[in-house]
Amino acid sequence: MSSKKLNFSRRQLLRTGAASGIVLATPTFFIKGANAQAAYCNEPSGSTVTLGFNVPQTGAYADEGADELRAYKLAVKHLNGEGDGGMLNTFKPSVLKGNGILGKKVAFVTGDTQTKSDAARASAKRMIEKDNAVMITGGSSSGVAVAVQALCQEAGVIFMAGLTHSNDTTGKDKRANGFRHFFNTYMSGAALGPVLENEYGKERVAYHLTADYNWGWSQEKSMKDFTEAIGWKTQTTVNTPVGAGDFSQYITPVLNSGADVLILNHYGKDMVNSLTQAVQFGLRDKQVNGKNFEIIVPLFSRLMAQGAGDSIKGILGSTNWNWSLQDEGSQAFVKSFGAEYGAPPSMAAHTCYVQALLYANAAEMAGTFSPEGIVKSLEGFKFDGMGNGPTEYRAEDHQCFKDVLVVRGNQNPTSQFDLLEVVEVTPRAQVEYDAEIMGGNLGPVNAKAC
Amino acid sequence: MLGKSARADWILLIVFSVLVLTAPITLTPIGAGYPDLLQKFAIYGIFAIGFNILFGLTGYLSFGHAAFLGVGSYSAVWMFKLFTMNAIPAVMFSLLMAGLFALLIGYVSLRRSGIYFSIITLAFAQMSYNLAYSVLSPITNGETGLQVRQLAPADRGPDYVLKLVDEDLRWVDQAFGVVEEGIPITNLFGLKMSGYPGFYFSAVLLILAFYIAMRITRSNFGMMLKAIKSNQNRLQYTGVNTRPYLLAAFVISGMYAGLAGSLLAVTDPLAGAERMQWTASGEVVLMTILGGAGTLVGPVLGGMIIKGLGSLFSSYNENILNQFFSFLPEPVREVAVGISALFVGEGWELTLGLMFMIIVIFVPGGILQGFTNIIRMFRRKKPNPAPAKSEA
Amino acid sequence: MDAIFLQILNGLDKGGAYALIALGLTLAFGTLGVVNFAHGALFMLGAFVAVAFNRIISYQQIVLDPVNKTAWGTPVEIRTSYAETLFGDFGLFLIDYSVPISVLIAIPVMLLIGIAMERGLIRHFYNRPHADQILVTFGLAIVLEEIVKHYFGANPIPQSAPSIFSGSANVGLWLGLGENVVYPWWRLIYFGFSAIVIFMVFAFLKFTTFGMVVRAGMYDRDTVGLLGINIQKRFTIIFGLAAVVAGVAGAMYTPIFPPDYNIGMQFLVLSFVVVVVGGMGSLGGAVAAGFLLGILQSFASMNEVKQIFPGIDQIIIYLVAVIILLTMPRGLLGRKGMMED
Amino acid sequence: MAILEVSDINKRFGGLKALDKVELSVEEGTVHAIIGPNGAGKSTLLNCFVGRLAPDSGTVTFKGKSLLGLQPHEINQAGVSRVFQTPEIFEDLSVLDNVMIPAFAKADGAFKFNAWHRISRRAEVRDEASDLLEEVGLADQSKMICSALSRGDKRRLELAMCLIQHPKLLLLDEPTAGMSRADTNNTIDLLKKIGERGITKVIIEHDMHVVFSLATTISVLAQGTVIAEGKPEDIKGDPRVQEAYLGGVHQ
Repeated sequence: MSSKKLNFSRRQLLRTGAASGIVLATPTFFIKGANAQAAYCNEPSGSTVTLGFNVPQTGAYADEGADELRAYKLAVKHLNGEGDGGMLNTFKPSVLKGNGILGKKVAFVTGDTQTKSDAARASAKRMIEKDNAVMITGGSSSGVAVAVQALCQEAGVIFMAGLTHSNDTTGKDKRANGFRHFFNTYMSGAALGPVLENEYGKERVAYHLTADYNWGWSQEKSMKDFTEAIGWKTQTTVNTPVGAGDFSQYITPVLNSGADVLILNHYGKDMVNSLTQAVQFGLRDKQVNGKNFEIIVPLFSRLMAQGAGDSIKGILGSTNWNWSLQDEGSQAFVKSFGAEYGAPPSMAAHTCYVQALLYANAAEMAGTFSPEGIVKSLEGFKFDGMGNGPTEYRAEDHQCFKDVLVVRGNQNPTSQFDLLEVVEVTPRAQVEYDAEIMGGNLGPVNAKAC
Repeated sequence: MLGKSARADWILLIVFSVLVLTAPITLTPIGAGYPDLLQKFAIYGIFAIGFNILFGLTGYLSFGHAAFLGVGSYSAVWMFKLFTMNAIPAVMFSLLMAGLFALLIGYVSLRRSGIYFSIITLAFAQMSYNLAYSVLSPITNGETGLQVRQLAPADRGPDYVLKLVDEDLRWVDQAFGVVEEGIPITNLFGLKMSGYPGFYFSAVLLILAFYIAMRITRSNFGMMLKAIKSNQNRLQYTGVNTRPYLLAAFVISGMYAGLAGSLLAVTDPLAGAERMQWTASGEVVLMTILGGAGTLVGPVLGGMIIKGLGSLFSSYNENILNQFFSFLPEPVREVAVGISALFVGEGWELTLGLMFMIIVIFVPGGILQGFTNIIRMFRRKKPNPAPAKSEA
Repeated sequence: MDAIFLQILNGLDKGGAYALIALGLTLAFGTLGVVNFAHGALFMLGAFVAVAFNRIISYQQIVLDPVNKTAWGTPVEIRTSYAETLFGDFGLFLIDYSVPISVLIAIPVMLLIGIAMERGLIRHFYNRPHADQILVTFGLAIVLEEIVKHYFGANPIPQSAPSIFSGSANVGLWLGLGENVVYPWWRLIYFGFSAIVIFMVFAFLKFTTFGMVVRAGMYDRDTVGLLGINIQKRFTIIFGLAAVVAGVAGAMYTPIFPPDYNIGMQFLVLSFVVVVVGGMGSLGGAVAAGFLLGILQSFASMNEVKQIFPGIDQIIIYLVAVIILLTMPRGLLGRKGMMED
Repeated sequence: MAILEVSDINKRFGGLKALDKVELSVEEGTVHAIIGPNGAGKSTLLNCFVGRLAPDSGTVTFKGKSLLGLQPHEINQAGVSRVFQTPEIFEDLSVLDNVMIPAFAKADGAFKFNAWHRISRRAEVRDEASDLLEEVGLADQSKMICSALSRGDKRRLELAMCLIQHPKLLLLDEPTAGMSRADTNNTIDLLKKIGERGITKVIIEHDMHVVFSLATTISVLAQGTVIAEGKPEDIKGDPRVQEAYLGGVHQ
């Protein structure tokens, strides 16, 4: 009946609707347009500079994330000249003055990565788009680190990785705007190799249980390469589903395999469960080929190791840093952190604290927050007094090269924090590698306005 | 009479469009007016609207819809990697792939109804997730997620096919001689699809999706779907073959999910396996129920609340709370900050859980129902009540 | 051969755990028709009854060391547990046996929690759509999790079995198999425990008048109500029972699987799959499905199998679920018309 | 000519023989009542016509075509509509929608993907549905949600849902069960009125008042077999029928 007429008014209304939408929405474009006059993304204009701390606050790594956040807050304090200054006093060469960064007071915003790439990117984007953060840092897994690093590259801000152990972060997924202080699976293997030879001899047969995803495979490969280099045989490698919970069906085949070493390429809860259960199956009481059966956990985190309780006693592994280190920098940090929070920092907290300071120092050196300036001062930057001996941010892949710790689960802990004892501090030269072998391409620095 | 309900729909559509397009302004005061969250609102709105076509109309509760979201994302990123950074082919291909997947899974799962159907869909999605995370890494890049990469070198060897996850081709773009510096950004014929343009692209598609859903709801087909929910047995004895209706609804809602997935990739080109996990499927179920299953606007509202609340509450920390309560005297402020700190930052999920409970206890039928009740309350007070319309 | 035998043991052990979790769920879900997404949270609460009991019983007296200092400058704390100072050897015994004791404690605690949940919340949702039940119980699960996270943190908390059960039993020697056929004592005990609990629940429903009324109520609630029987009260107790079964399963599982606040969600999906594969409204079906899936999962994880079908252990449970539900319309032993629309 | 031909139908439930060599022939244009004591197999027989149950052996042919093995919707599309013992309607939808859905099923077939056009475009269907609701006395309630209807109204609605499809054969399973006397009489009048449309009907009924008011042919079913068949006045006096009913009472 009236459909023709109705059609006409429909179109008109639609057009009006769309037009009004555009008219009303334009101011926001202008707001963003104003920002475009800045020299680079989120150039701080006031008296403060905002950093974005993106850590897991929920999910399996929430405790690790909480510890990272504590470290960041402490770093902000120290940078702003409050507290005892922590590593600011030991960090060399440092141009930090304890008056913020480039005279601007350090402010921060926080977000929850949930240890999921999507959530982590959403949270980082919020910090960049809404809170004008000029640098994003934190995280507790390689998946998240790679995802957020790519995002920061795209947005034109700096990313200072938190806990991420996969080779890919500074290997095939490396980005010019991203930097990693933490070590990687290659370094774990390189550090563990000689110690294993020393402790368990040259004639061993290894059985790998490997978390079935990128990090697990990469850790397995590295352990395989370095143990085979000292003469060990690799009997079997088995991939286990992430979050399997009960690992009994993967552990029982080890009993009869003829292997005399079990390498658990697991992290977090998987490590807690598989290690607890492997010990329950009596693997550590076994004798195979006339030798004591041994278990190795290539990446040890004290915080997560608490979950495995007594099972970690005597187990060898590697770690980025431990609070029991006696060097000046570590002591200063532990003292400052412990006084503030009543507990020693974890390795995740350490790496995050150091990253915040390194960023601040780089900005101070460059005289700008522009990613170009930061990258320039960080590339090839050599420093000391941050707990891992003389360290260098290698220009080719933005990876820190420093000493790596080989640790063992403490047989007689003196406190609930005293879980790991340092077996050996593997010197940096021993864990270095050619950047070429990891592939990837840094690409150009992104320092455009956002 | 007939024209009236049609007009009501047009008004609804126009109001909806205006609200969506002006969201960057209206949502700024509550701190939600930044591109990423706005994009998420639009995208999850599409996802929830599509889910509602299946669940709200037919009553079939799929617990595996995230699988289609994931398929959409992966398809879109592969289009970026192989052909062009233009958003249109990616969206098209995602729709196609999600539709095919939905056809396959729907054909099998719809042999059962009720909880049995839910568990079969859940099982398919979980299988997709587990495989994408591990064994299918050559296609999905596993935990790290599939990303847009730099171009493969010109002198690539014959084994480049195996390295496609890490090295892109972008045949079409290359054929047009597009020069890339670093990693390219998605575009719509030159317009960059990150930030606000990405939001407006998603918003236009949301409005389109809303309009299509509205047409479906008011159509013969939609009526049959509602009849399936009400009494499938009767409908069969009435001469209707319910299976193709269900399958069509399943495929349509799967394609909506695929569209949402592709938009996630368009606005942020990374596709991770966790998008297919059961928690993601559960999220869209919660969005739909929270907003009001079976209503047109409800699912969009539910999506906004779940996504927005998570983003905002997780971002608050004690500094922000202190600022917020700065009008209070010192001791009172400390108490206020201490208590409210439990519900923000690392405690944001507590807020979410409490809100689910409060809404479902006090506002049965979802938020939209709550609004309707309030409006009705006010209307009743008026001396001359307008005749209530049931069409909205 | 030994390997297969061990995988059967693994399967039985896993199956026992699955069956136990599913049993509690099917009591509430298959019997009362309530889609209880908080069931996993009940399992988690049970586990944390054990953790809390252990915390309380091993609560430590702290004396500050006058001489030694920690690395951050505060005095070193010397800790002795109150239980030891107060009860001596008996105190140590209590600490050692904290897990089995907490299983006993979990029974009344979980019963109360279950009853409170049913009275305060679930009861008002019997006649609401399943969608509302999902939303409210999911919300409740999150709230319970967050409360536990607030007090106990997010990391897993190790619990140890009594020291005499900490090692492995030499099952191989008993059965004349190789000496490599060993199995942890606590897992054997867990299997026996699950068998006993399952048997007790069945016996309770089969041989008591209470159980008979409940079973009648499952089929036809209105009629039983007409007989003047207060079915509501019995449903409350059934829900409490479901909570107890979930709770003791959780408490008993802690030495095998160090619990964290999120452990319930990990089991939630699995337990729904087990219940539905077993068939709605069938307790026997849930138990059978639990063992079936447990054993199949164990075998699918064997290297020999994985070499032929890569990744099969990742999906076996879901694959089997799909196959069973497509070949058997109502799962293994489901009742007609239950939760089919 | 027989529109529905049933021959030699057998159906067992475990040890129980529900239908035993049932033979039945429904002539076009008649109102054929099937009566019998409780448990005689009446509903089982009806279920075999519409595809809800599959008989163990025997044939059911409708207009020369076998109905066995067909899906319920195929049987309906062939021209057989059914009124259930307890009203089966779309409780959440409006009364008008309830009548329009079967009309669409008739007009569009078992499946038609018509997801774009508004229902209101199909004015002819709407008008027909409104007219029919007027006829069955539900015009005033046409916008109501069905769950609010009285039981008698629901039955009337279900009847309307079948009538709008212009079935060739209408199966009625105890159309007045649980109705008051007045409602029953209303229903009888209604059924008589629609009788003028020439729809063949098969009625299962307990109420003899209804049966004798409407039926043109009666078959008596007892213990799964047809023991008598004929015109109402013949059946009234048949001693076998009386025995079957009385025997039924004794049991």
